Amino acid sequence: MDFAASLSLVAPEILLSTAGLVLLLVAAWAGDGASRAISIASVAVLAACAFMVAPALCSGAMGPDTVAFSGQFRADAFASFAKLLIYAAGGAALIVAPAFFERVHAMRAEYPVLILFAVLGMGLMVSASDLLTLYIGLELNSLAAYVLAAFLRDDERSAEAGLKYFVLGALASGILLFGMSLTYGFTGTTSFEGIRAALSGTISMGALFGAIFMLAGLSFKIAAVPFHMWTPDVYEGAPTPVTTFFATAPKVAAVALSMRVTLDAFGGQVAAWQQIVIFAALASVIVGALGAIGQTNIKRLLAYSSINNVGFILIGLAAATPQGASAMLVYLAIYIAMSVGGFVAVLMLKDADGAPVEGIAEIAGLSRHRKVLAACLAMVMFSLAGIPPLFGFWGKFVVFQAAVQAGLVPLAAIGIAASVIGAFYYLKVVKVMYFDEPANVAVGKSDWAHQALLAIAALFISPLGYLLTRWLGALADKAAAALFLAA
Amino acid sequence: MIQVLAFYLFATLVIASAVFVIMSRNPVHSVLWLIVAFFNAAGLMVLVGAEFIAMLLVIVYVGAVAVLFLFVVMMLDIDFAELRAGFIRNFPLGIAIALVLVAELVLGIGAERAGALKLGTPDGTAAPLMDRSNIEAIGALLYSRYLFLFESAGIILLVAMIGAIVLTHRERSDTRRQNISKQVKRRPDEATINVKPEVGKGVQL
Amino acid sequence: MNAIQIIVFGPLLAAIVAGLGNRMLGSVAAKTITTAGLFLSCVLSWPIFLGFLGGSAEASVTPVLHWVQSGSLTFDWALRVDALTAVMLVVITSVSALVHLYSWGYMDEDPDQPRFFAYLSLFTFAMLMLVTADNLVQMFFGWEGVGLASYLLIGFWFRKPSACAAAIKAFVVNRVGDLGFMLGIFGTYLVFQTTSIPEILAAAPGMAGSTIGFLGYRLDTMTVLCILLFIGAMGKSAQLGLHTWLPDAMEGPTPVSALIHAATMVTAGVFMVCRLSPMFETSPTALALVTFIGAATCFFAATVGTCQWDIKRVIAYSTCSQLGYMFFAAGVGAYGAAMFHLFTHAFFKALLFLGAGSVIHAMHHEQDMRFYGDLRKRIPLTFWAMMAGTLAITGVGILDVFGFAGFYSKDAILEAAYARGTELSQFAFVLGCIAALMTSFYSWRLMFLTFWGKPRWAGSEHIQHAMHDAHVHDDHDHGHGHGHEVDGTAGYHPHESPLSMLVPLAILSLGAVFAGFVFHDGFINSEQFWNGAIAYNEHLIHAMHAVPLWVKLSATVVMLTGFGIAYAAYIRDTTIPSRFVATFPQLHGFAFNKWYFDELYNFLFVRPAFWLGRQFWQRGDVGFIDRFGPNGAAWVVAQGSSYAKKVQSGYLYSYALVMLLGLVAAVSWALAAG
Amino acid sequence: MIGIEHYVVVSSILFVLGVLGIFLNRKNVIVILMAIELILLAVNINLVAFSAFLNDLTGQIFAMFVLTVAAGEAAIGLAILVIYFRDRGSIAVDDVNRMKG
Amino acid sequence: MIMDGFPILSLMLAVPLLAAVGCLFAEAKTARALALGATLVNFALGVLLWASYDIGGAQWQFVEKLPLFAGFSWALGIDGIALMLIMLSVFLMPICIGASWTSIEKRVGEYMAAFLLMETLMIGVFAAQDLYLFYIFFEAGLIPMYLIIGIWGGADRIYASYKFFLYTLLGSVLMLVAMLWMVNAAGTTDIPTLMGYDFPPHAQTWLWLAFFASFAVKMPMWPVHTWLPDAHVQAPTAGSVILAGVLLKMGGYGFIRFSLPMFPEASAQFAGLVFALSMLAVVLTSLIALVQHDMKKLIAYSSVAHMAIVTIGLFAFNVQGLEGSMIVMLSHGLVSGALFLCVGVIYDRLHTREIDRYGGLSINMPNYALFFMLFTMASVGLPGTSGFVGEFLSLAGIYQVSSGVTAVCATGIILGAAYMLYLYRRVAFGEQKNADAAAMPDISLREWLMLGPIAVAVLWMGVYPESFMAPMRKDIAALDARVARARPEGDAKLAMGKPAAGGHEHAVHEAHGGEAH
Repeated sequence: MDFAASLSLVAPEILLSTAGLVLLLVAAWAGDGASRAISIASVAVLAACAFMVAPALCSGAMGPDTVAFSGQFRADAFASFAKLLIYAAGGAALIVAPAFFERVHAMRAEYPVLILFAVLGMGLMVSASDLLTLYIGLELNSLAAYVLAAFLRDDERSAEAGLKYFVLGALASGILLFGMSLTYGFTGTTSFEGIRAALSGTISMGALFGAIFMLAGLSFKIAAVPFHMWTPDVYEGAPTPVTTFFATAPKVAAVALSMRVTLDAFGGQVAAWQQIVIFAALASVIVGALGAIGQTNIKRLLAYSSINNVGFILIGLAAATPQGASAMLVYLAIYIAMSVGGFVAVLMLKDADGAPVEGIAEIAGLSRHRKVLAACLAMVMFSLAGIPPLFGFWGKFVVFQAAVQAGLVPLAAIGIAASVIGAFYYLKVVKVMYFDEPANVAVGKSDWAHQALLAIAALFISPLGYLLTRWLGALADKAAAALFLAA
Repeated sequence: MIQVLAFYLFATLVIASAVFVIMSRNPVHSVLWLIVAFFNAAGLMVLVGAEFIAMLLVIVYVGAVAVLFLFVVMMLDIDFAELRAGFIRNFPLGIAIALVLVAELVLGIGAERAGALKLGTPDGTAAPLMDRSNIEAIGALLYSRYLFLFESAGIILLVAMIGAIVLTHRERSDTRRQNISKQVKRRPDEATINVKPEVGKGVQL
Repeated sequence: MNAIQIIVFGPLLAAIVAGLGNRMLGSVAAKTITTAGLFLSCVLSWPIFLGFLGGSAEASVTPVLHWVQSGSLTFDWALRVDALTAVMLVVITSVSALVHLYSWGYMDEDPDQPRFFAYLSLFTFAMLMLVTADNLVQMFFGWEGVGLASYLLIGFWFRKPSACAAAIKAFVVNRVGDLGFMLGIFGTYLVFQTTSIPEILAAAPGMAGSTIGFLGYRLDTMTVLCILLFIGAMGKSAQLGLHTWLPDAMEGPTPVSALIHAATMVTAGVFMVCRLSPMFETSPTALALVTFIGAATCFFAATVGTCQWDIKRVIAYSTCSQLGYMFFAAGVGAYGAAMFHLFTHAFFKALLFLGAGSVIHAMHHEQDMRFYGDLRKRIPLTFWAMMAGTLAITGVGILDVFGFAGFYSKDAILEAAYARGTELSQFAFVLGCIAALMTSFYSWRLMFLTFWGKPRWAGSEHIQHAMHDAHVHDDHDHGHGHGHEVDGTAGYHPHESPLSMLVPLAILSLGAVFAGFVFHDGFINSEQFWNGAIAYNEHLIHAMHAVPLWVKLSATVVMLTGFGIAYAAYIRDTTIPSRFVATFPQLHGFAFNKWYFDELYNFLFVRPAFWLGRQFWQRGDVGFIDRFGPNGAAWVVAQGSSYAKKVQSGYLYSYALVMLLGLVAAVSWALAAG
Repeated sequence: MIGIEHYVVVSSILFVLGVLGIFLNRKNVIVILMAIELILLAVNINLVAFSAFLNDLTGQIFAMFVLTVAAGEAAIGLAILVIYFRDRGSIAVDDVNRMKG
Repeated sequence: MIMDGFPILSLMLAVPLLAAVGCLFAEAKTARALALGATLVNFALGVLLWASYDIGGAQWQFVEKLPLFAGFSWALGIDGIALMLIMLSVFLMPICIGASWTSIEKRVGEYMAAFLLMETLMIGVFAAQDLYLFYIFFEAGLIPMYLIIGIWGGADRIYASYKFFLYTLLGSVLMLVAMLWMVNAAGTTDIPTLMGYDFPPHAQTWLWLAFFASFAVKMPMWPVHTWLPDAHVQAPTAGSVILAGVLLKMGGYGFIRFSLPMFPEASAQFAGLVFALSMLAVVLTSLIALVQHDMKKLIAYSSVAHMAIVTIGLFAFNVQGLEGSMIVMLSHGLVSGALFLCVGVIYDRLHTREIDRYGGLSINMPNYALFFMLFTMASVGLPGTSGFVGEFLSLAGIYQVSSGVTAVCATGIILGAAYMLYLYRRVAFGEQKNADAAAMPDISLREWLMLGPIAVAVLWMGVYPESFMAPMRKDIAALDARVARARPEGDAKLAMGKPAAGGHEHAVHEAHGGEAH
């Protein structure tokens, strides 16, 4: 492999790391006063990266030309798809942050830098075609994430969130590592290609254990039951812009990585992991829904909602088909929009002093005084519940379609029936906003950046989103094809 | 034979010290046991010929990480007597599950095919060169094949650094920071003021 | 637009105009329009009838409008006229026209007259639709239409709770019969693939002996169909079991009772059985049932009629009883006789009701005969009209010379029953004779209590109320009534009804007196009159002529006996009734309480229905379905939710434990599966 | 020479001890961090052993990366611990449950 | 087809949708006018649609097809069945707007928008020719209805709206899985194609059950009916009208469009289940209706009973049953809608639905009483009104399959009369117990304009149902032919006895299972 060619394939990563370093220097030099400017620059960097990866996706890049560094890195359409989503989510997390942190004088120039490095780590994750790359990317992302969770360091909840996230994340990565070590030992290689080749026949017990441990470790990252326990606490405790970030970008990265691991590395041994994925999927759907019902904090509710949604995504994974993979990507894209929309809406809920409002009871009657905001949030809720004609339905639809096509009808049936439980708590939010008497708490003004972001998200999940389905579906198909060609 | 004895010695010690790490009442003792565990693990590694990693383990862990732990343990003013009052409610369940896991791992991976674990076959791209030492071979590989990841690992350390600083560094209000440029720019006429106070009025600075 | 269309749709038009015009139009206009419409219909009907009587008219069908076509099931709106229809036409239009006229006087003080007349005309339209039906479904339309009108008219004084209850009862009980009718129509369609009456009748004989599945049993096709249809007839004609609504229907204004609950609607069942007589002829079982039910009703209603105090209820039970006669006539195959009795009964029963209405009008809405007495001289015209009716219903007449209307028709029925010769028909004959005795008794009892004896008005609340009102508001008008308190009149002077009420009485009296004599031959003995409109049993006609003389005389004998008893008990020695009651309290109570049918039904159906409704609602829907369905699911979800919240304890170690559990479970699964 | 399975057994036991250390501990978060180090140690033993037995250096390189990351992880972990302690004045695991449900 | 190529169906979908968007941003007064205008325009378009519908022509008319994505297509088209149901929808909508004219005072714009959106979705359900498009319309209807009940509903509206939403959602999501399977198996989302596609019988069983879960809830059939009384009681008047008038019909439409033609064997297999549930529904809910104290609840329960007649008719597998069911649906749409309007009229005046608070309304509100009487009678199926034709045909159809089922279901006509007349008696008859009820003015011109057209339609359908049956005839016949192979044998098998002497040729008629020729 030509070194120069490899470098050109990792150009976005190089740009990100360079930009991160430069901006870090700027931050060190200019202090926290420059954080807004650095944020803007970071968004620009992400945009530039997006332009750099987009061609690979549009052209459906796949095959040997996309492999860099002796098979450790793969810049194919699949990676590009995931990266675009990650960049978008990262951008959203950057855009919403200043207004939030400035109020408590906690906006610091390191925030955008950390986001950039986290995004870099996620880029490595989704491009990983080697266990080492996987690990490095994952940890790069994780370490940045631990710091971000605890970013409001004077806030008890934020610190607690950081601590919990760290401890459990470290345990999860330990489990993942142990699985990787076993996999390495019993297949003799760390590259996905090699693992796949080594597992072409029967799978040895050691490699099977390795696969299971790896799946467990990855499940933590995507917050699938039973490795979801950190999610509600961390989502609630972390600063809302960070939560926005957590609920979106790492999820894409982890899901994409899981797809690579299961469908590529262990793609020859579907039977070994399919049942586990099915279990995790159903458990996530149900536990996510059940957990959400009793919540009084809207961030926590959205956390459970994300667990619930991960369950649906995993149903696509359980199908283990290109359709399934494509469906997962489509779902992810829509999910990102819904999550960003949801959390931005939460960010826009402020009381008269501008302090964040997170209690569900406090947004009672929101539809009277914040009509548009309430309508957007209601749309997000219905969309998350998967009620047509909102775009959220489409995600569920393609996933279940894939499951049914793969012959997993009972899974689809149970999953979709369990989605009704989920509808219950989404309705609760709508009910509080529309049916209850106004509490007149969330009356504060919103930042224009928030409004713009919410508008984009709402537009995307509105029925108008269906105009994108063909385009989105085609891209997802290309990405899935790239994944399966690699496999 | 020596190898076998050494293996069992190191293995026993590493496990024993690990038990003490998690069981001892005093965190300082835990750190010390952890150091013991690392030394023994390094021994195990030496046994299989991974001298460089063994050395790293000792240097990085014992030299840096464990000391960091000790530092923090000492820094945080914790009343150790109060700690470790008891175990969690689900202690028996936890132990049982842990035992099950051990049994499964041992049976599933180790004992089931005792003595004849069928490992994978490496593709040979990373086979150690016979004429080089372990450290040389690793270095050669690290700076060629794994260069990209090596650099990325650097960024991880950078992030860890940024993180640690962002979280813990704060401007203290009770100390005054030196501002050199301000000191340099200081002019005599700014530094001294001549006043002539009236009797009984005092001086206004 | 030919005559029949005017006859049928004239009343509808009048009803719509009067009904929708209501208050805008005013009473007089509404009354005029409806009454005029009815008289027009009446005038157009008689020539049709006479045409058939003279043998010059042919059956005809006038199509009106396409109705329903669904696969092979088609039925249209059409007006069929044949002899049977012609008979009904004259009965309906004549009685209805007279009742309209009568109501001018009777309802004079009512503020809601347009509504009343609209209902009356609407009823007439529905009844006409019924009798002109060419298919079973249109007959059903009329059937239900008259039910609606009956409901509306019974409940006309809707402020009275009893009137509302009676109206609902009438509708619902009728619906029970209609259920049978509907099932009968479905069965008929299933078997014959048509609902057209002529086609069914033509095909019916071919079905004799075939069997059909019904409710899981295999039964004789025609028996099933006929019995189902007959259940409809039972409901409408208030036969035993489904009769309970008829006495209560007397809550309606009296003209309504005369028109609907005596002359026309209640005879629809008889009409239907006659109309479908070729069908019934194919099923001896069904005919036997008709005979039995008819005879039983005839007897039952007569026993109840002997004990009632309310003048309208006596006549109502009398109606019920007379309908029984008609049915058992049909049951034994004497359809002509049944129709003849229907025809004559229409006149004399309408007369009796209108006469009773006149009495009630005179007595200021007092209906209890215990507060009448000695009205003979005070309202003589009414008295004579009632007398004509009584003579007609009791069947006064001399064989082969002259008789009042009932004499011919009732004799014919009894003769036919005897002549039929089966055990059941003999039994019906015996019951018929006993009922005739009781008919005579209660009719004369009514006459004696009302028109003879001493005035007993003082006890009547209605009269007292009237007097009180008169004293307060209109003192001088009745001022000369003082000083008469001792004679039981309470100072009240009944006065004769206005002309608009007396004219109908007079006309109907003519009918009651002469209808039997004039039309006897045409109905009973003439095949060419019916001309295939009903099944004609030549055998039976001959046998009827050949019955022994004692049979022919038996009706007269029992009539006289009944008269004698009534005379003895209510003129000679007025203590006999009370002594009788004291001697046989159970027997009297049984008859007086209408054989406890209402109580039985209340116990069997009404209260259980409400009880079951509450149970199904509170225990079923709320207590079971909701509790274990949606609310149960919600409960399970809530439990799961609280459990999920509990597991989410916030403690790091429990989180780690759950993760480990998941890991161990997955590993165990792999070990077990791998 | 000792068979690879011995190494695997040792590392498995060490791994499970590390995990136990995380969830048996209810008083001190620092010990949890140490337990995590134990887990990583187990992984490293595994990797090095496999590397040796496979005659493939990837495992050792992997172990080196793990070491690197572990160091960084420890730094961040301790930093978070420090700010947590500053906020709450305690590092008892039992106290880390402000958010639950 | 006068209107070749003109996308009238899309236009009918677009008009209310655009107006809905407009209403969102409009003042109360403008919103009302806009909503009324849009619904009237749509009604006019509906009339145009009916007028240009070619009876006896192509099965699918006004077809529009635009492939969208992933097998989805914007496929619209109607047959006679859909035409009639669309007409019902567009007919009721202006009346609903009228019913909300004064009674809705808060958030008028949003209310009107919800209703207009509802109209779009209803028309969409009936016009969709793409399986998934149908599903989207079908499911999306939940949102506006949920909001209508939840925001503008009565005191206990939260519980009712949740129950409505979750119940119906649970039903329909299972249907979605079945749809996915079907499309996967048949390779098309085109409803007309699928209607002729033969799924393997064992698969049909599951598919049928999945669809049944959705339609049974929507109908609603016993025992999944309990959301209906709650939803009706709490919904605002117009909400009840549209719920009873059109939304329930979606269940019946589903049976007739999907369950029967797509899974004839399974339909036959489960006919017994449907019969059993329907019989229970007729008897139980009628008895329950008898003891209600709340007018709307009573009418809601009566709806359950009426819908049971629809289901048995549908599963009679013959022309009468099918046509009867369709007419019952149309009739019930009008009649129950009108009854809810009648309740609304007095609710607007006295703000209670408690039956005992009224009485003697015939005295002060004679015109109202007249309308109420008409609709009551139509509800109990009096011949001459729309209720009769449908009920009669349905029962006639089912009689050919089972006399027992007919007998049980026909008790509905007795019980129906009992509870409706009992209601009428307590409301309109009797003494004027309450002074405030006695002081209520008779219906206004606006209410005349709401009730009058329905009354005309009810009578029209009762006297000359041909207008409504003719467009459907060919489609019903096609459906009948489609399900013929699975037609169950009736229990009323006619067996000829010994031919009577000189018996007619006519008599040698085989009525096996009452086959309609």
